[in-house]
Amino acid sequence: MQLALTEEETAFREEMRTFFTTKIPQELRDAIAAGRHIGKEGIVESQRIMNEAGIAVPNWPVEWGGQDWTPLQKHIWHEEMQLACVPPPLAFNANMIGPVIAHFGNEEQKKKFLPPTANLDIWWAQGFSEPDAGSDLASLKTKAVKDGDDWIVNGQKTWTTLGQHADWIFCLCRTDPDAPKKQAGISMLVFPMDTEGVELRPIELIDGGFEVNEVFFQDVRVPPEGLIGEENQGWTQAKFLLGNERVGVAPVGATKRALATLKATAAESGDLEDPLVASQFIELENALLALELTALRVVANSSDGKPHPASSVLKLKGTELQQAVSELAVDLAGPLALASGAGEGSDIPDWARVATPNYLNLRKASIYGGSNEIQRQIIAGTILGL
Amino acid sequence: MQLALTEEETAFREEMRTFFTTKIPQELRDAIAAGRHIGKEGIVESQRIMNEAGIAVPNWPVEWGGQDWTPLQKHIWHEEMQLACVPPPLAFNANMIGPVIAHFGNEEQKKKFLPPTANLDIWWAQGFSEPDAGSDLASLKTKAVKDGDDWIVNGQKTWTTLGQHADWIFCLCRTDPDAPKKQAGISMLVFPMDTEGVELRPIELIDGGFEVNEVFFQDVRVPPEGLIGEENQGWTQAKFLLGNERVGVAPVGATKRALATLKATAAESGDLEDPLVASQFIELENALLALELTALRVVANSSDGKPHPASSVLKLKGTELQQAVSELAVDLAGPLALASGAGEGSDIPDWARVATPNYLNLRKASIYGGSNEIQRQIIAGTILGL
Amino acid sequence: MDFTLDGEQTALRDAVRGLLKGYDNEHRREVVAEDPGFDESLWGKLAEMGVLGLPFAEDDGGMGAGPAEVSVVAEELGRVIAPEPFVEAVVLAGGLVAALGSDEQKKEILGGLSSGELVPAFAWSDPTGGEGGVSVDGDTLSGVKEPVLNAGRADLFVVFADGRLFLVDPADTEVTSYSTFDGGRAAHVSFDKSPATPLGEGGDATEATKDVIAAATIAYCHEALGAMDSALKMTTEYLTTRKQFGMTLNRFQALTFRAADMYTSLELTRSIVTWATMVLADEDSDAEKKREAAARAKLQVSKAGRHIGQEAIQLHGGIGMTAEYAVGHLTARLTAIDHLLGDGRQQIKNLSRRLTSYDVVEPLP
Amino acid sequence: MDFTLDGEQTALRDAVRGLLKGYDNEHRREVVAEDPGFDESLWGKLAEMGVLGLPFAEDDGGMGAGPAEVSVVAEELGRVIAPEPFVEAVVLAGGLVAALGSDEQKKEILGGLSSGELVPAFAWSDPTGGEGGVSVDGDTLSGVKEPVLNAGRADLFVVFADGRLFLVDPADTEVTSYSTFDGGRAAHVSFDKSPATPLGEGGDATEATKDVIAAATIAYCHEALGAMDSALKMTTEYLTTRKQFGMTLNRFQALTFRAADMYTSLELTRSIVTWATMVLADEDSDAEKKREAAARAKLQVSKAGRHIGQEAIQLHGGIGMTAEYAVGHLTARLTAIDHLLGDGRQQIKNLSRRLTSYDVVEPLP
Repeated sequence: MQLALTEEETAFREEMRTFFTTKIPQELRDAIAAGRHIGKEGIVESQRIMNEAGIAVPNWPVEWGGQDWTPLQKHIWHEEMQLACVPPPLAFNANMIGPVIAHFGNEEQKKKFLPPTANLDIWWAQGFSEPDAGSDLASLKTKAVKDGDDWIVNGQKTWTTLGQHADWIFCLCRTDPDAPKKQAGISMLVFPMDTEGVELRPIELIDGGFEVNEVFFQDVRVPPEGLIGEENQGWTQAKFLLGNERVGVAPVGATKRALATLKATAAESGDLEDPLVASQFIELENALLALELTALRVVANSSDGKPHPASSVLKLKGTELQQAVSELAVDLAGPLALASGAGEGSDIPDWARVATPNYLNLRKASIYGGSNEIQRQIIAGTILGL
Repeated sequence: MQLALTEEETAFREEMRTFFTTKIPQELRDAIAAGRHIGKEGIVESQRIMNEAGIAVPNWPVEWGGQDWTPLQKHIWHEEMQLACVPPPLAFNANMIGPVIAHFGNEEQKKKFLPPTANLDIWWAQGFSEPDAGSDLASLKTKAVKDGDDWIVNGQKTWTTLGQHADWIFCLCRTDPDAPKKQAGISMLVFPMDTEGVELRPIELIDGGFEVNEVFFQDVRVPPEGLIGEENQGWTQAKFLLGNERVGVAPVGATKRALATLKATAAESGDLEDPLVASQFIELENALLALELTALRVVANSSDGKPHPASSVLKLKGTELQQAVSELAVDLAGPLALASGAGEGSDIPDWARVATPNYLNLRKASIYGGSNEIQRQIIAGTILGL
Repeated sequence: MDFTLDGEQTALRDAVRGLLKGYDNEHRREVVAEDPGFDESLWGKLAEMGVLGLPFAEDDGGMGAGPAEVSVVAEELGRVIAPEPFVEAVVLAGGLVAALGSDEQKKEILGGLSSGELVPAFAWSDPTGGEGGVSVDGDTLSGVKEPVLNAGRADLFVVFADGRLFLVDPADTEVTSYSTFDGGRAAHVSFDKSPATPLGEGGDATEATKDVIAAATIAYCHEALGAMDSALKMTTEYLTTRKQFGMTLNRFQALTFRAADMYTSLELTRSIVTWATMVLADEDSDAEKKREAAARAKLQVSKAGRHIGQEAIQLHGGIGMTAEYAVGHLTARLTAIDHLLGDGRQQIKNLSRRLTSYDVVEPLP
Repeated sequence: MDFTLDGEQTALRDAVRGLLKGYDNEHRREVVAEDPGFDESLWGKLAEMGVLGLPFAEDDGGMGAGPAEVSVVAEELGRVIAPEPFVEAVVLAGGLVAALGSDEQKKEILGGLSSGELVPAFAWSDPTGGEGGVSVDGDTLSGVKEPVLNAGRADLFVVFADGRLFLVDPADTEVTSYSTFDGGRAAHVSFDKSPATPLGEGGDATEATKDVIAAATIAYCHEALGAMDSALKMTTEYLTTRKQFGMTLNRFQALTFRAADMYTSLELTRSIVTWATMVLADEDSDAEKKREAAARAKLQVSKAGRHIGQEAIQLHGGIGMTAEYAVGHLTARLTAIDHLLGDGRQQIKNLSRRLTSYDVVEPLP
């Protein structure tokens, strides 16, 4: 057991902190801090600055822009980024398709895709969920049928987050409908979103925002080099990817930052003098501490690249806390939260206006990326043997 | 909608309040208020006083000592009894076997059993649960086989509450092992606990008390008149009985009383000035109010004698609140609760000494009498159609 | 003691329910997308039916009905989350006029409100979360109220200022209207020496306002109850039809048990909210009792609304997040009601003042 | 930063675990049924192994080990809920002597404690729930301490009185011992002009006592962690073997999901409790940091202990209520630890003092 950081680690943290607070534009970070949307440009700008410094995709193999960091260094990088309100590298690129291509793709695919994926020259969309295959991903119906060497894709994906910005999509398709297990007949295909036959329809969410989409495929032609890895290997790749995703979605630093901002607001308004409010902050801070320490433990034990099974705990508790902090913001805003649609001329502070849309939007956190029910299933089955 | 009581109802409440606070010995009620055990004698004494006044078994048919009260009157009777810390009539007699014999028994059985059951001249034990048939009651294995006109009973029951005081037992036995559905081959037999072949072994519980028992049957001979109702009708009788039990086990008044006593203690000690403590009292009081009002609604809607399906809500929430109040007592006692085994010479108040044994003992509330999981199943299945 | 509706109340419920039949999610989305954020023609029909004058004296153009009838209407509106400002205009703004207005004011305002011709709005909250913001200067008001619900459509403001109540013509103020997250409308209302007529005698209105707020709180609780009931119904329906892993979701015990817990929350809420209406309607209840009943009902609604609203979305999964589906809007409305007129924490504060003054909470009078 | 045990710590853990192998529920029940409520022969073996002198200087007869080693031992004891008063005698009473005792006192008391010959007890709580009860009069003490853990067996009392610490011979007091609900022993200890020797200089000991209590709190947290781990293990084992309705309980999703939530609680607790030990062991941590770490760990233990303890019994059903089965005793011990040295509510109070003095909680130094 050892609490102290080494001299190198301390220096590394300082380096990251300085980088994030000086190199990423202040206005981007202010927008994140205030809970405003920064748009595609902001995300791209931030990731390119990081990529130029070689720290956008530290989890990738070193030869493709990754960093030979220790798990703790990776954690520090991630935490400092979130604490500084820096928009993180796009998950679809950095945590999902990038590692998959680096691990399963051929040399040509790596060369073609990895550099622009790291630099967000390609914005990727994830084509996994379908209307009838949500948590039960293996039931997906989107078909890819051979036509000569090409694939012809037909079907529908949904919950495609930020698909409206996407240049390419990575897509799980059923390539062998006769496979003995439904998991066995699935392949991962990638193709540009502007391919003929791809149609995107935005879905309005309950907070009024448009961040997810339906994507329809009608006779979409995909050349053979659009297949990642081997045919019918898609399920293995998806599990690999979702494991990475699960670690990625415990937004510890961002939730800490949100809670700290809220605490400052409550201190200013006097709400923090109410012991009922103070105790909520204390309990949430403590739960977040326990979560962060668990993330550190999990990270330290997943050096072989495979996600620790306890990463389900991170997803489960991480999203619960993220939601709880957003709920506390609504409580502190009280009736002022009604001013969600206010523009110029309103006297109600920004944080109170965004509180409820943010709360409603974050109901998704326990649904997307492997619902919390799926996480409980993983814990009960894989870890507890139930 | 109508809040007000009629003049008659107001008078009835006054009558009950006066009866309970003047006719039932003060020392018995003080013991209950302090959370001390009153023993068999206290329970018998209390029930006989009530029975003499004709109010021990108001839910029974009038000809057998019941009262033609409205549902609201029955509720008032029950609430006033609990608020006055009067030990309620023994549930095995008043709520379980009594109504079953009155409903299913023959004239001879009614004459023989009902008067002494109402007067607690017979103390009944419940022989339902078995080691391998807890929540899954229909799987019971205790067998009754015909030997001439008699039954020969072999098997084992468990969780027989207060069986050490019992004169007679009512017992679900498998009488037709070949019945197509396992529920269909069960009968209800009654016999004295001192019949040859009946052996009782006490079970120590985690609070150190002995209130439940195992009961073993080895070639116990039961005459034909020991069969209640018809052969293989036991499952119907059990469901009838458990429905009554479920209404009976929402201890609203007793929990209200316990919370009020605790509030007075916390006010005296100054703990109530802590807003975190005060808010717990407010939330519990409010939840109990909602529960009591729900009991009033359910009672009003079950005039046909069958329990309202929402009575599962009463059991579920009633036991949760009972447990929550006992947990609050432990919290207020703090380290003083350690003095659970203290006798003469201790300076620690009674309420703090009994707090944790009571808390531990009440963990049973959500397990016995149809576990809360079973209640959720009833709600989901019967009410919500899931 | 009787929790059930009588014949006339049942008839009223059925009539309102019938009128709202077409209020499915699609229609509601169309309605809330356009100002004023509610359906003027439906508002007219509610007026025709007598609903908008329900609690007012017949002499003032109303129906002379009581809190029970108001609750019946609120619950039906909540069931379909109809955005019509019944509680805001009738129970709250109208209620204040009924409580304190002069005979003339009552006749004019309540008559207009009952007939659907006049929609009043109550200007209460200020942008700091308190109830100040506007001060009185002679017979004018100056300052800011925000958020003022439905101010953009209002024909008359009832304004709480310096502990008193005033009537102000919206034309004499500056109103900046916007949408609220539950599909409604609110506004920033700026008063600048705006001419103001005292409501009634114009004296201290703090206590009367609290009484009317208690009544409106209970009406909101019924609205929330209706919304919770719909959320649970939608959820159980979804669980019995949606398939995952080759079977319908109601085969997953972890989900059905959570639906059972939602039912438990709902039934407990139904009991306490109905009781609060009964306390409000009982002629022997004093003001303190009514306010306490409102606080108790709202505290339960605050807890149950979160529980049921959050679980309804979660048990629906992704579809529950979409605007096309009603369940998220039910949750949004439950969140709004939670924070209107005092949330759970505020009710705990209200109730804590009297905590040591009684032994047990006694629901019967 | 490193959460794992090193080689020597692992060896210590294995050795202690080996020693406790026979501590099944049956043996434990026999042990706690008789005074002194723990196994004297096992106590002797712990002494032989060096466990009772673990945190003390070698010069005083100890092993010179640190908080990590103490935590390892506490966790193993907690796993089998061994009733031996390791935390009470070694970490708490011994810790006070180590912190404030004169050289002579340390040599004698810590030497005796390490060798198993002397069992000290810390007299802290008074019968009102505070830490007073006893006052100093010259070189004597008068008053009452209760409950004093393990006082019936103690060879020496370390008494907190008027903010100072004293050593008192139990023979000079009146001790009325009784069982505690977790199988331990406590007593009413009456001082009547009992001769008392100041510990060390005899000055104000408030701050030093808080520091030792912080260390003991963290050790208790590890004991609780061991108990929670056992409770979850027993529960999952039960779910995979017990049949109801024709199948093992792990086929009921509502139950397995609850076990998953227990695991989540356990892992979060393991993280924060281990971290607290690391803070305690880190030479750069000041007293405030250590106390805060103790408060944070205990707050989590208070919540998780209830959650896991209650669910472990519920998921076992009836059998979990019986004394023959260990799960109820684990829950009883978790309840005791929760309320020793400050429960969750107390920790919230402790932590609230500094709430506005920092931005985020930073686990790394």
